[in-house]
Amino acid sequence: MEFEFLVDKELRKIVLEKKEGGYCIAYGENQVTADIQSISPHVLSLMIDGRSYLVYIARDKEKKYIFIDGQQFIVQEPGRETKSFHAGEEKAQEGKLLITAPMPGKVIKIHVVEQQEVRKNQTLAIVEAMKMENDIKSSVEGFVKKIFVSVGELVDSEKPLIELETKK
Amino acid sequence: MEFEFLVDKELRKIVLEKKEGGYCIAYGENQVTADIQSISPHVLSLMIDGRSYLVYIARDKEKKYIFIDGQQFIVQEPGRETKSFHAGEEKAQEGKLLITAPMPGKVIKIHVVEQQEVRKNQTLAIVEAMKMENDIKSSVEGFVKKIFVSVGELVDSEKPLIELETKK
Amino acid sequence: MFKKILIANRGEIAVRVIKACREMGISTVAVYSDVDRKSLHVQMADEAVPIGPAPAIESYLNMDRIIAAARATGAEAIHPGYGFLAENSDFARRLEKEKIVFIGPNSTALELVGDKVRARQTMEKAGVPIIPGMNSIPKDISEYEVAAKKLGYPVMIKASAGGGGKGMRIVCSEQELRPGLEAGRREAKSAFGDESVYLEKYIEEPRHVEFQVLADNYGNTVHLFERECSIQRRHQKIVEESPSQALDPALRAKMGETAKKVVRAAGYNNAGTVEFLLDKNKNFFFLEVNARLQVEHPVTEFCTGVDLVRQQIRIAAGEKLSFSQKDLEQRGHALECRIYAEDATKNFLPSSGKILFLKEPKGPGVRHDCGVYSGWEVPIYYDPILAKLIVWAEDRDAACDRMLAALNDYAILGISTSISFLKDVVNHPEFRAGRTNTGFIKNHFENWGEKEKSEDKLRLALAAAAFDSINSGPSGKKVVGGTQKATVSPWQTLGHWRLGEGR
Amino acid sequence: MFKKILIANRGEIAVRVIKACREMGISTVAVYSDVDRKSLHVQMADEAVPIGPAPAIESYLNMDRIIAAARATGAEAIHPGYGFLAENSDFARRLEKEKIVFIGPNSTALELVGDKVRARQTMEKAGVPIIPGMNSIPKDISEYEVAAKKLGYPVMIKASAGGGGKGMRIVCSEQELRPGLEAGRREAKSAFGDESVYLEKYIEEPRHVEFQVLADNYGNTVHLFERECSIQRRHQKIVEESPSQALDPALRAKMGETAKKVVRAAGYNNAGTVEFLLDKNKNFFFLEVNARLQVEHPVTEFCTGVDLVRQQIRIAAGEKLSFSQKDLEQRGHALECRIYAEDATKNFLPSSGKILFLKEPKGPGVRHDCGVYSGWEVPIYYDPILAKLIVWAEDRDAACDRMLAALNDYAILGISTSISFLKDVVNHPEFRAGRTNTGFIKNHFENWGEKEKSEDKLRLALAAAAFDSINSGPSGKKVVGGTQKATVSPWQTLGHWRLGEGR
Repeated sequence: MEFEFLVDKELRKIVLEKKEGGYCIAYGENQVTADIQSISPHVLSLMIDGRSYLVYIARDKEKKYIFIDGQQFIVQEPGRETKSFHAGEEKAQEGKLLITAPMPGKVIKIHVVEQQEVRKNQTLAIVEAMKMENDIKSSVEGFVKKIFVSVGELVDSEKPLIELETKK
Repeated sequence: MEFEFLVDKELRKIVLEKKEGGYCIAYGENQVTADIQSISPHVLSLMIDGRSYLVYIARDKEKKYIFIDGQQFIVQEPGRETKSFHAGEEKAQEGKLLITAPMPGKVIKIHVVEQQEVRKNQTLAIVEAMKMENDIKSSVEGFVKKIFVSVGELVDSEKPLIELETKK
Repeated sequence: MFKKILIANRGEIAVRVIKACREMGISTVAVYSDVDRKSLHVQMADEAVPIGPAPAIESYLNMDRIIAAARATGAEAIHPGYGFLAENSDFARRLEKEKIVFIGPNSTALELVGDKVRARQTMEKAGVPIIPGMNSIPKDISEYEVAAKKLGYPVMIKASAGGGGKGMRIVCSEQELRPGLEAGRREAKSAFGDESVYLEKYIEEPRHVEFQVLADNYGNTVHLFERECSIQRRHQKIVEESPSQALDPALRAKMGETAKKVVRAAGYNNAGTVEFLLDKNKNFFFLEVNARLQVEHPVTEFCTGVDLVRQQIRIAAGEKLSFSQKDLEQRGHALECRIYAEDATKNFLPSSGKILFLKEPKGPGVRHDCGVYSGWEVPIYYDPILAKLIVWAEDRDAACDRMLAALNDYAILGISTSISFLKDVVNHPEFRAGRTNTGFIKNHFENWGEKEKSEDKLRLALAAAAFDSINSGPSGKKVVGGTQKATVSPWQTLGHWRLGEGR
Repeated sequence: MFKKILIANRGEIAVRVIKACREMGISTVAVYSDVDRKSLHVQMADEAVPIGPAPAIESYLNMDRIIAAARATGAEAIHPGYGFLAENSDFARRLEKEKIVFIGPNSTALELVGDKVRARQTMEKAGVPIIPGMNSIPKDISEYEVAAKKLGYPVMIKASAGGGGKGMRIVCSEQELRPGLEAGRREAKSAFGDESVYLEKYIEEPRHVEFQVLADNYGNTVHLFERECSIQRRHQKIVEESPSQALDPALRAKMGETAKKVVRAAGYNNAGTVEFLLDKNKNFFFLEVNARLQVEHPVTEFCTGVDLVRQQIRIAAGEKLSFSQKDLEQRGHALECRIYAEDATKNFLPSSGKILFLKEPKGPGVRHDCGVYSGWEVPIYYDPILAKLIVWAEDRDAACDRMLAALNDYAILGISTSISFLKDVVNHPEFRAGRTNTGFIKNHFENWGEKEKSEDKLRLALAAAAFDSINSGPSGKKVVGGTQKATVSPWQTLGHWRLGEGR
């Protein structure tokens, strides 16, 4: 059975097939046989060529979080990741830039007004979360197109805050 | 909603009803309101009259195991408990006594033969489990009616070992 | 001894205090805001009282509600933990009036050391070396500008009422001063309810070395040696250790005696911490007194064998210290890493969300003071500290190795944490060599990113994800599957997957 | 230092050794029997090798398979843990031939101390006080009868090859001797692969006091003070502590020096324990050398700050001891409780089955060495030890309080354990007073039963059960419901339960 997953924005394919005494894993050129045991809902024990791996796994609606020997992987189904804005990311499209909240928090200051010109790295707003203030800065030169929030408003991490138009 | 449970062989009734802001618990003469929160599949947090109780709970086919502040309760549905023999218990019936294995283990010695007369406290057999030998003794004076197992046999905790007939 | 104590705090520190009380046979009362009903401290306490909405100002900082909760439950004493009301002298004074014991210093001493500016004056008089800086809180911004110019940039903005990095800012030029002051004031206000800030000369790349002290109500004072807390980000400690690699026995003794002098000059009692900056030439300057239990107190507990929370409670109950300076010694080496809900790749931006799975590290010499659990939703309203990982071993190298092994064993899934970052800190050659100062993170970890993940582990992760998609755990619950490709693959000729078979 | 170590054991001790190796940067190889594929040590090791069917004789006691596993994986050393092959001198000798390092004493010393009878002879010659008893293993039962008569009943049957209570029997009369010898031989055979047993005078109600020793390969020997292990059932320790309440500094020093004399007389190296019985008049007698890491070693680690597993590995790798006797001291007080799968109300009958839920106790000064987890099926084939709970605190009273709090926090659901029993032991006034001897359980806990459960908690348990029946946890999985009564109840007029509402 072939699976496609998105890890760190790259599409990865893996084939997992049950066979006598375990599972056959094919990844790229390599093919190995693994003994995979479910220890508990969040724990798997893998044995490959005599090596033992302890894997922790958790799921939310969109992602699987996988922890192996100190490293964490976030594994997504392809197709899902584009449906929503991501925390703290900026969506650029035809000269427009949407600034979203970097985390859930409270807007405590807005330094700009609509139509205002902004420099690169200028602080646009301040969002407070967990008692720390976080400056929301402009990554471009341009104009404030629209402000979606007001001071005092609680925002979650995908909430658009400000739309910028980049200088041509 | 009224529930009946069996705890330590005694039947207990309790009424649990959802109401505004929590649950109403009626037990015997008493009635209290509880805030019951499910923390995880195995943990409940109860708040009654400002007192906080942390409850751990686990289930198997027949029983719920409940742990509150250092005490463990085994709660069963009534009706289920009589369906099987219990570990290490003797089933007496019309002068007959069935000796069952006290735990899963291996029969390593049988000291008696069928028809043999036995004294009270006489060792009938030895079952080894977890590297310890455990003497299976007669709790009565009587005769060995039937021996169900042989040396070397693995037995589980409900396995009948020996049937005795008590002296009249 | 008290029969019942109310803990006016939440998270790991509330849990820590509850555990100590339970061992001492003291009943505990938790207080909680609306978002904390399912918080660990509420589950663990004997009693719990709701004290209002999520924002701290309406709950954990609300003195009336906390005092009412103590009255209603008959608690004889209140342990404030750290943060919130821990260093609020008004609160201590109100409790004194209400005849409820405040487990901390007396309100007069608290007011003195809590006013960082007045504390500086007092210590200067007592002959304790202090950092050049302002000796009063000005009304007007222009006075700050004058003072800053006199001290010479860079200067440090500090909240008069508190610590923990709240309200703290380094200012390198006059241009940055005004916005820095504004931000510092807002943070100070929101964290301590007091917006006073002052300026100090910024000492470049010093070590942060602090001494733990205990003083009973009868004038007996001891110090419990030092902690070095140079590893900071956003002016907040993230890795602490004891002993400090910078002290030799003579300097340690001298600083310890100075710490005791500070305690006596302030008329201070109960547990406290005297913070110093140690410059490159081993000159040390009094910084401030942290008039509470510190986040990093376990480091001292490991090395000295003294339970500081137990001592706090005993001192507050009027007991005398049962040991003197000569009974105390340091053994081995302890390290603490603070586990924050934050993203180290995004300038330590706090992260929130649900902890989908938590695997706590454990083992000999490993202590995990933890305020969260699998399934807990981290609220956005409070400090993002989730837990503290503390290790002890015979020597510093062994302690570092133990910390790395424990961090490697530590899985928190669902939210961002500082764990990967902390591993790289503890593993850094300069850290291993003990060459630490408060510029450490800035100097060595600017633009830090997680190391490239191994292809080998990625393969395992994908295999685990695929296994999970087909067959997700013994619970049989299916949550999310990978996309199974519809196109023909060489495997499809081998026949279809048979679900759940052979398990 | 070694690059890779094979651990020839299972359960908590294998986990303990793996953790130490990991911190030291050493790769680990686990071995496992068919029923242990999902065992914790297998999950945690870097590599794992199956070595045969469940019965120990075919797996964990199978030298050929274990040596083959070491060869196949390139392990340079084998740590035997305790039990199984730990004190088997044939195994040590085979490893010496195979040029694989045995992490334990040299085979000659192991053979000597492992032969309890020859050890007695050697120690008597060296001037170490010993218990009167047999100095050779007779061929014939009748010789035991003669020896027993000479010693005078009661006598003790002991396995020549091992400890841990296996094969041990008290015999009070000639009539009991033969069956006792038979049972003792069978147990010894099954536990150690050697059926030799011998007799000793039974000393009534002594304290069991043992000294931890370390000896490197260059003649440097230290003792790490004592552990008292008087609390035993079935001749097996269940509660251990350090320091012992029976020793004063002079006696401690004398016994410690005697322990070192034993080590030197036996040409012993690596870690070991010299066991003594201490009678009512404070006379002490050499009992035997436990030539391995002891179950109760964490008690010593807590008090001395020395990591014994790390020391074992370093000594085996040819390193010199890095400290001497004068560097060692005891601090505070440590207690250990062994958590067995057993039913204390049924003469400590081993219990097996599935651990449906495990909540491990934790907190400052609490260490939990654990070989099991939620969902693990405890196999019937091995020693029923599940875990060890070890606490440390400033003094014995605080340690007892901490132990009680930790035991109270310790939930293992699904199988019987000794936890409730242990709470009553630690809470017993005679224990709290330090008046302990090996007759403690027999004298104070004959026919022990769990205390009457409180009606209040029963009500809560029933409410929780009812809540669970309707609404079993966030997983939404319904496993078992209580019987909902079909007959009319006053509540039914109030309307029906609405499932899952308002959660």
